[in-house]
Amino acid sequence: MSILQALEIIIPTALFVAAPLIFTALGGVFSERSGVVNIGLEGLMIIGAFVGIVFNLQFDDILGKATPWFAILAAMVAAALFSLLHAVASITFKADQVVSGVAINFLALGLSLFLVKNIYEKGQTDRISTSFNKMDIPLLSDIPVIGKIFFSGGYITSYLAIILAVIVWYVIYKTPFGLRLRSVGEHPMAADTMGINVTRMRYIGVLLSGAFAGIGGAVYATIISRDFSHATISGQGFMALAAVIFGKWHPLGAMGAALFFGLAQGLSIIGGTIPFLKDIPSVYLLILPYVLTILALTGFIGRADSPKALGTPYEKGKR
Amino acid sequence: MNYVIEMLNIRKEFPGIIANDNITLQVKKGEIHALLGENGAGKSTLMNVLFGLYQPEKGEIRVNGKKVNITNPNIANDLGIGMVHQHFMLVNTFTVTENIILGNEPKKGISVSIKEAEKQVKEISERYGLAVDPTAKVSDISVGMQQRVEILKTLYRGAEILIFDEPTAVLTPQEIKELIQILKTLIKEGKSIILITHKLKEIMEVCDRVTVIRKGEGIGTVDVANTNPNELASLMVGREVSFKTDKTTAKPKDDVLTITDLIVKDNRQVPMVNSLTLSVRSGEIVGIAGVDGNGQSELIEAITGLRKVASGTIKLNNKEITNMHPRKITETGVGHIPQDRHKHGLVLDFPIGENMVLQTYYKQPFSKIGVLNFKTIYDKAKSLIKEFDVRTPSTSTLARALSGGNQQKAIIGREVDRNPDLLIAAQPTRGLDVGAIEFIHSRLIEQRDNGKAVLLISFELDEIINVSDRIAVIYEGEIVDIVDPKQTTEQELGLLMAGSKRQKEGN
Amino acid sequence: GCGGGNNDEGAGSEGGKEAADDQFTVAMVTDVGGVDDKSFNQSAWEGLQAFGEENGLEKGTDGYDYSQSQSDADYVTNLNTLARKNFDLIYGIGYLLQPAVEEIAEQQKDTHFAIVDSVVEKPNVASITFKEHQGSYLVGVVAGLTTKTNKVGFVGGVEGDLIKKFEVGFVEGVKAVNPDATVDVQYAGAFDAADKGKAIASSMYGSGADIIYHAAGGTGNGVFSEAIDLKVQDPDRELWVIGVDKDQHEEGNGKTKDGEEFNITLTSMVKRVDVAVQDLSEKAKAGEFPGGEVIEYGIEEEAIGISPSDEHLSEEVKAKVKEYEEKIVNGEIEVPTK
Amino acid sequence: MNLNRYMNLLIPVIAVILGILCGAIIMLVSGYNPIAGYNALWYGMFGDSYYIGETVRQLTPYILTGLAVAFAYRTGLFNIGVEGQVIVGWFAAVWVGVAFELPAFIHLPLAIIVAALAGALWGFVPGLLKARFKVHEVIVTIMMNYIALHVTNYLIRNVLTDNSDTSEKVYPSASLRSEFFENITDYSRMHNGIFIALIAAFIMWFLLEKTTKGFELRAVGFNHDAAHYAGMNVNRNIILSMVISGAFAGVAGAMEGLGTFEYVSVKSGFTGIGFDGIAVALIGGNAAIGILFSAALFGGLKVGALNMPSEAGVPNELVEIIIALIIFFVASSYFIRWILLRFKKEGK
Ligand SMILES: Nc1ncnc2c1ncn2[C@@H]1O[C@H](COP(=O)(O)OP(=O)(O)OP(=O)(O)O)[C@@H](O)[C@H]1O
Ligand SMILES: Nc1ncnc2c1ncn2[C@@H]1O[C@H](COP(=O)(O)OP(=O)(O)OP(=O)(O)O)[C@@H](O)[C@H]1O
Ligand SMILES: [Mg+2]
Ligand SMILES: [Mg+2]
Repeated sequence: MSILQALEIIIPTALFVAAPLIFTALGGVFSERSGVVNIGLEGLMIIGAFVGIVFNLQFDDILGKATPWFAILAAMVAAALFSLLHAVASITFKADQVVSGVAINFLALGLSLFLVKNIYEKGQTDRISTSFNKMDIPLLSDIPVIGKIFFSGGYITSYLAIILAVIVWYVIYKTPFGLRLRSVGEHPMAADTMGINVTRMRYIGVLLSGAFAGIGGAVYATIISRDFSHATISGQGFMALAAVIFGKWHPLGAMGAALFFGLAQGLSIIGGTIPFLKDIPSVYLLILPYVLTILALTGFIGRADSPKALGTPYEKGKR
Repeated sequence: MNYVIEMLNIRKEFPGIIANDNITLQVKKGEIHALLGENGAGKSTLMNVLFGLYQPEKGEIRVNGKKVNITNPNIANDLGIGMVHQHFMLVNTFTVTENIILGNEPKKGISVSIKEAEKQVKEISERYGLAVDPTAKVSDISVGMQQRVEILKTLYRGAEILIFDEPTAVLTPQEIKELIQILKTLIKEGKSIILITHKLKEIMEVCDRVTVIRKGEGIGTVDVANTNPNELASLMVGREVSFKTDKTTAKPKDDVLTITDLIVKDNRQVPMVNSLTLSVRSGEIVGIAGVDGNGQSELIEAITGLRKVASGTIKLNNKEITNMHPRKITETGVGHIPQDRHKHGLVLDFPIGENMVLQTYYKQPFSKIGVLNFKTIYDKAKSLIKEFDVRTPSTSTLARALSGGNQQKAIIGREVDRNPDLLIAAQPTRGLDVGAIEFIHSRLIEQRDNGKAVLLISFELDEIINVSDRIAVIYEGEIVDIVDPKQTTEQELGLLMAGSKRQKEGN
Repeated sequence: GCGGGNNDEGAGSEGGKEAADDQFTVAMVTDVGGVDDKSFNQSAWEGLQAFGEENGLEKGTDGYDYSQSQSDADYVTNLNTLARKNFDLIYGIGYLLQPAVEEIAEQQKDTHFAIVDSVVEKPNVASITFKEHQGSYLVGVVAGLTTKTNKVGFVGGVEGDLIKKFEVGFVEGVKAVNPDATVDVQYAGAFDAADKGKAIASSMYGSGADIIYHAAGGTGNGVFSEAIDLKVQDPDRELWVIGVDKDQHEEGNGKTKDGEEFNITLTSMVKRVDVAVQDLSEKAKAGEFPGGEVIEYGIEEEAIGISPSDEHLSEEVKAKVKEYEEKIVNGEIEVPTK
Repeated sequence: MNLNRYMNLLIPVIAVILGILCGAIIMLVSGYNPIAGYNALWYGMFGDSYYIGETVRQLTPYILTGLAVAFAYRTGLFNIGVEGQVIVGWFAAVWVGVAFELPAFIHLPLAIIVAALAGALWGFVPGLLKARFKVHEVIVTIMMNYIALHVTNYLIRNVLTDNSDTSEKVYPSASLRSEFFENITDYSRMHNGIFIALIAAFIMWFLLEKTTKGFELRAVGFNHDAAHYAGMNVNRNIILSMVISGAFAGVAGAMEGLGTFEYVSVKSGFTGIGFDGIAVALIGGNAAIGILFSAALFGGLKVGALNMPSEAGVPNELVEIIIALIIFFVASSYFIRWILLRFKKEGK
């Protein structure tokens, strides 16, 4: 297999594996930038995947081709509402944010499976029949070499994820909202003295994380698993959290990290088809993505400074 | 009489403590009004009430004669009240401009117009003579500039009444001079100012009237013109206070600390201490005078093992301690009152009692074969707390809950009690009231009289001159001169600190 | 609070009700897949239900029932609970339950057990295994004859004895009818990683394979979704998935951009756990419980085969499959397992 | 002070009651009978000696994983890698258990120690990377989980066995099985590991609260700089903390490998014991005593849940929901405390 052929397989793989992680990680960036740790991304993705699939099944007949879009919208809203629990507990009730996030994960899995059993009377939903299609991006896909690698046979959601990362970067670094959000995560007391409503900003941060993780979960379920069961989301939320930290709480960094995970995954898969690699035990390929991540962090990414106030509930006047 | 601010019979409680009890403060338009009180008297609390951070349990606030209800800082801002906090309220990762415009950003479309903002910041800073670099990151600028940023924040919002909570505690003498100039400019521009400070000299110099509070209660308001520092001090503390630190002449003996050709680099690998040579003898206090940022921090960190030495040697009682582990150095006989008590001095989430054995917990009698003996630890803590007058509800109170002054007294107690051959005191009285300062100075002198060596680093020339037996002036990482405090003046020191000597020699 | 109450030893033993003596009762414990996994657990449960219906039993302690396991640690608890409810025959579904069945069979010597997909050598345990390699061989024959590119793929879940049987049988089947064809084998390392399944499928189809046989549970979901998407993108391309365990025809349904329906499930290797379970239950009821024996269900017992939905298979292929089926049954071909 | 003590006890109890109440409401709303549901749950937890035994069996590893999470947490580190450390501990224990035949008084301790070492090694890596390169431990521990899973699966098939999915059973000399417990609990798999878990809880409490090392570890956890100033070796303490945490987790794996299962088999996914440990630690307030209670609650609910579908027709996911709600209520103790204080004030 030539390098070009390998790339034609690795890159599209990286793109679709990364897309749900990018969405979710962007959500994580919002929440953590506002100072609220979000271990609950996994649970929020579960809600997104669950609602995305159930909605898709329910409204497929009416909405036709537009179904997946509406399903993602519904998942977004549902997960945002669900994240309200995390917001209320960790912001209003000043709960330990890690604890609350863990509770989100338990609750999401329990509740969605409980409902699946209640609705479908079995352990998983039916399979959806309408999903996103693979597409070639007009014009760009005609560019020699690059077009085939980057712009053919991908999913629109992958490109949207990347565009969204740029938008989030803009929002966080260029708008008043972003400035305030970051100030609340770095020094809430300072923000408070400047008349910024710390509580409100943090609620928005958490709700956005819910919305984005909802999209992430729905995209995963819609494109990849096409049904919902206990195994649909198994660790992707944690990988997204890792992407947030890996990307140093920066939207583009998080996107880069998610793409890196995708690439490593692609590499490990392509490895199995390269002749001389075929003889090495498959375990090396299985752990490749994880080892690469650790090496990357150790070798050249190194230390990341989290938002200063991350994890601490804001109490007026606390010393 | 028309007051811009009236706080009438304010009462503010915290769990277990009444921070303000029936305090009245009235500020006239165009005056600089000082608020004076010991550490923990309740000054910051009162100002936080005025700024809307706390809600009082009782009392009334009037602004320009109108009764107001300030439930959050936004309302305070709208009323024209701005506050420069004791602990800076700056986002370190933001630029100066971003900090100033936060919450009130000029916009272009949906994004922040940074250009416009920088222009506005420049304008205001020029108008009031507050030099700042609008594009610099706050973490990269000096403390003095950070304070100017704080002032700009209030002015940007159009504040008419400015509250300064201990603005001079963190400044160098030069910066204090500049600040006083700024205060005067502000008054000229028609602003009114409330100034909290422990430095009576400053009050005498710039203030019109002063309100004194003691242990949460208002003692009264006096005109500065009709009073003197001694009266103010006794009003505040409730007893007579002496200012001149009494001490006998030093009887120095052998070298305790010997530093030769020391080079220390900072985190960016820039040498901050440059071939520095210095010695401190037993039975003397050597003061290091210098403008902040001339290598003082790096010097201390090098001596105490917190930072690696690039070259040169440090000896304690003729034993080399260069680049030894902090614990070894501590055990060899070095005590250290750190400059930043929150960062280094205390584990804020430990009880104050456990903080008292932070370096000695592993030794007898505090522990035996690796097991802590809490009874002896807390007994020790109790006696230290008593001896050093640390005001805390109990030994099991978290260090976090103590006021800055009391935290500092706890650290000093801990370090002095270990009776080290060399005691390094970095800005030991920063932010403390005169009573506490007096106490700490006498402790340092007592150490000296017991034949110990003391190295004092301070930005306060008064303190350096009063306490030291010799003054070493540091400039750009070098000791440029050593002077006798009895023979020198603030002017001379100021010039040395500004590098005059080196320049002369260079010529 | 959860202290107290540890002196109720006596009270406990009356927990299990005596089942009516004339009733033959039977139950099963699922593995973590759950009773509705659209796979062998579900199939086994269908077998029990059919058995119950045939014999006029009701669901519950007096008839037939199941217990679900949430984790590996639950197998023993569930088996024990059922034994204590005095079921006459208790199935452990899936090789994961092998050690658990072994242990409980030792303790509950008076109860009959059966283990599916594995072997327990105990006098009160019957072991049911399947000749998946035979079925895999047949779908291999289908793949070998159908492939246009002479390149087919196999996606396994976690590498292990059982899945190896699928892999080996499949490869042999392909080779038997099409020596030129190559089989690309990959394991995802998990049964629940649909994203990996999809990525592997993407790589296999991308490098020219046109048929993928998966034995990977939920990971296989990804194989189906990739195949469907590729088909939508290029409706002229011929590519297929071969399903596993049950008829996965439905999983292969898709719609083109113009809303036209299509299906990419070439065939499925069907493993009739229900047939085996029903068969064994009947034997046990008749007092012929084959304790200590290993019963291998294969093509001959009609418990292994290819799916009935054969719309995508040409007559020629069907004929060939028949031919090989016979060869296997009459021993002419011995399909290897390792 | 006294009031505080009393609150600390009261809050978890209230949280549990609230969680159970919410569970009942959910059952009612979705058409199940809450009384039957809870009856089945209770019976499945403590209904007879067998279930009590199973509950104890289940809570044993939970205590240890709870301790593992809590230990790191108390020293300022978040160990999400407990799951992976359990997996390697499990593998290592069984490996020792099947590889040699030794006298029981050597074999069993050896197997447990090797499991602890394996877990410690898995904790050492993120600890070292954190200390040396300032790499965030959360990412590294997440990655280490996956590595543990795949590596042990490979080793089981290629080293421990000859291409088989399940190892031999460990020799009786390495087993934690207790005939005594089996007899009094009607053949439950309750094993001697419970003693080890209790000892571990004691060790954690003693180490952290009573020793100089614990003092250091906590100081480093709260404030690196002050610890460094006080002459403690920050890096060494970070590593040590992860190593000890990993060792607890490794022993939890040994509980499964030498007690509950007595073998190790290829895993198609995570065991969940490690992840549940996060919840156990947090409900238990990251303190040894609290963890004993929360592990008991957790273990009981998990075992009892198995009884719910068959006895009451309630999906056992309900228990997950209840657990989640309890965690929420514990987390929101600020709120409960506030309400209680309110009541107290008004009562006066
Ligand atoms: N948020 C709080 N919670 C509890 N007690 C507090 C709080 N803030 C201040 N206090 C207590 O209230 C009293 C007054 O504190 P305040 O900070 O107003 O003193 P201060 O006069 O500003 O002292 P300093 O000169 O040291 O700054 C102190 O005893 C302090 O411990
Ligand atoms: N995880 C960490 N995060 C942030 N800073 C750290 C971390 N670990 C160590 N540091 C800092 O790194 C520096 C080196 O710490 P260390 O404990 O190694 O001191 P040391 O004097 O070099 O000890 P030794 O000589 O025994 O290695 C200190 O400034 C410490 O505060
Ligand atoms: Mg103050
Ligand atoms: Mg070091």
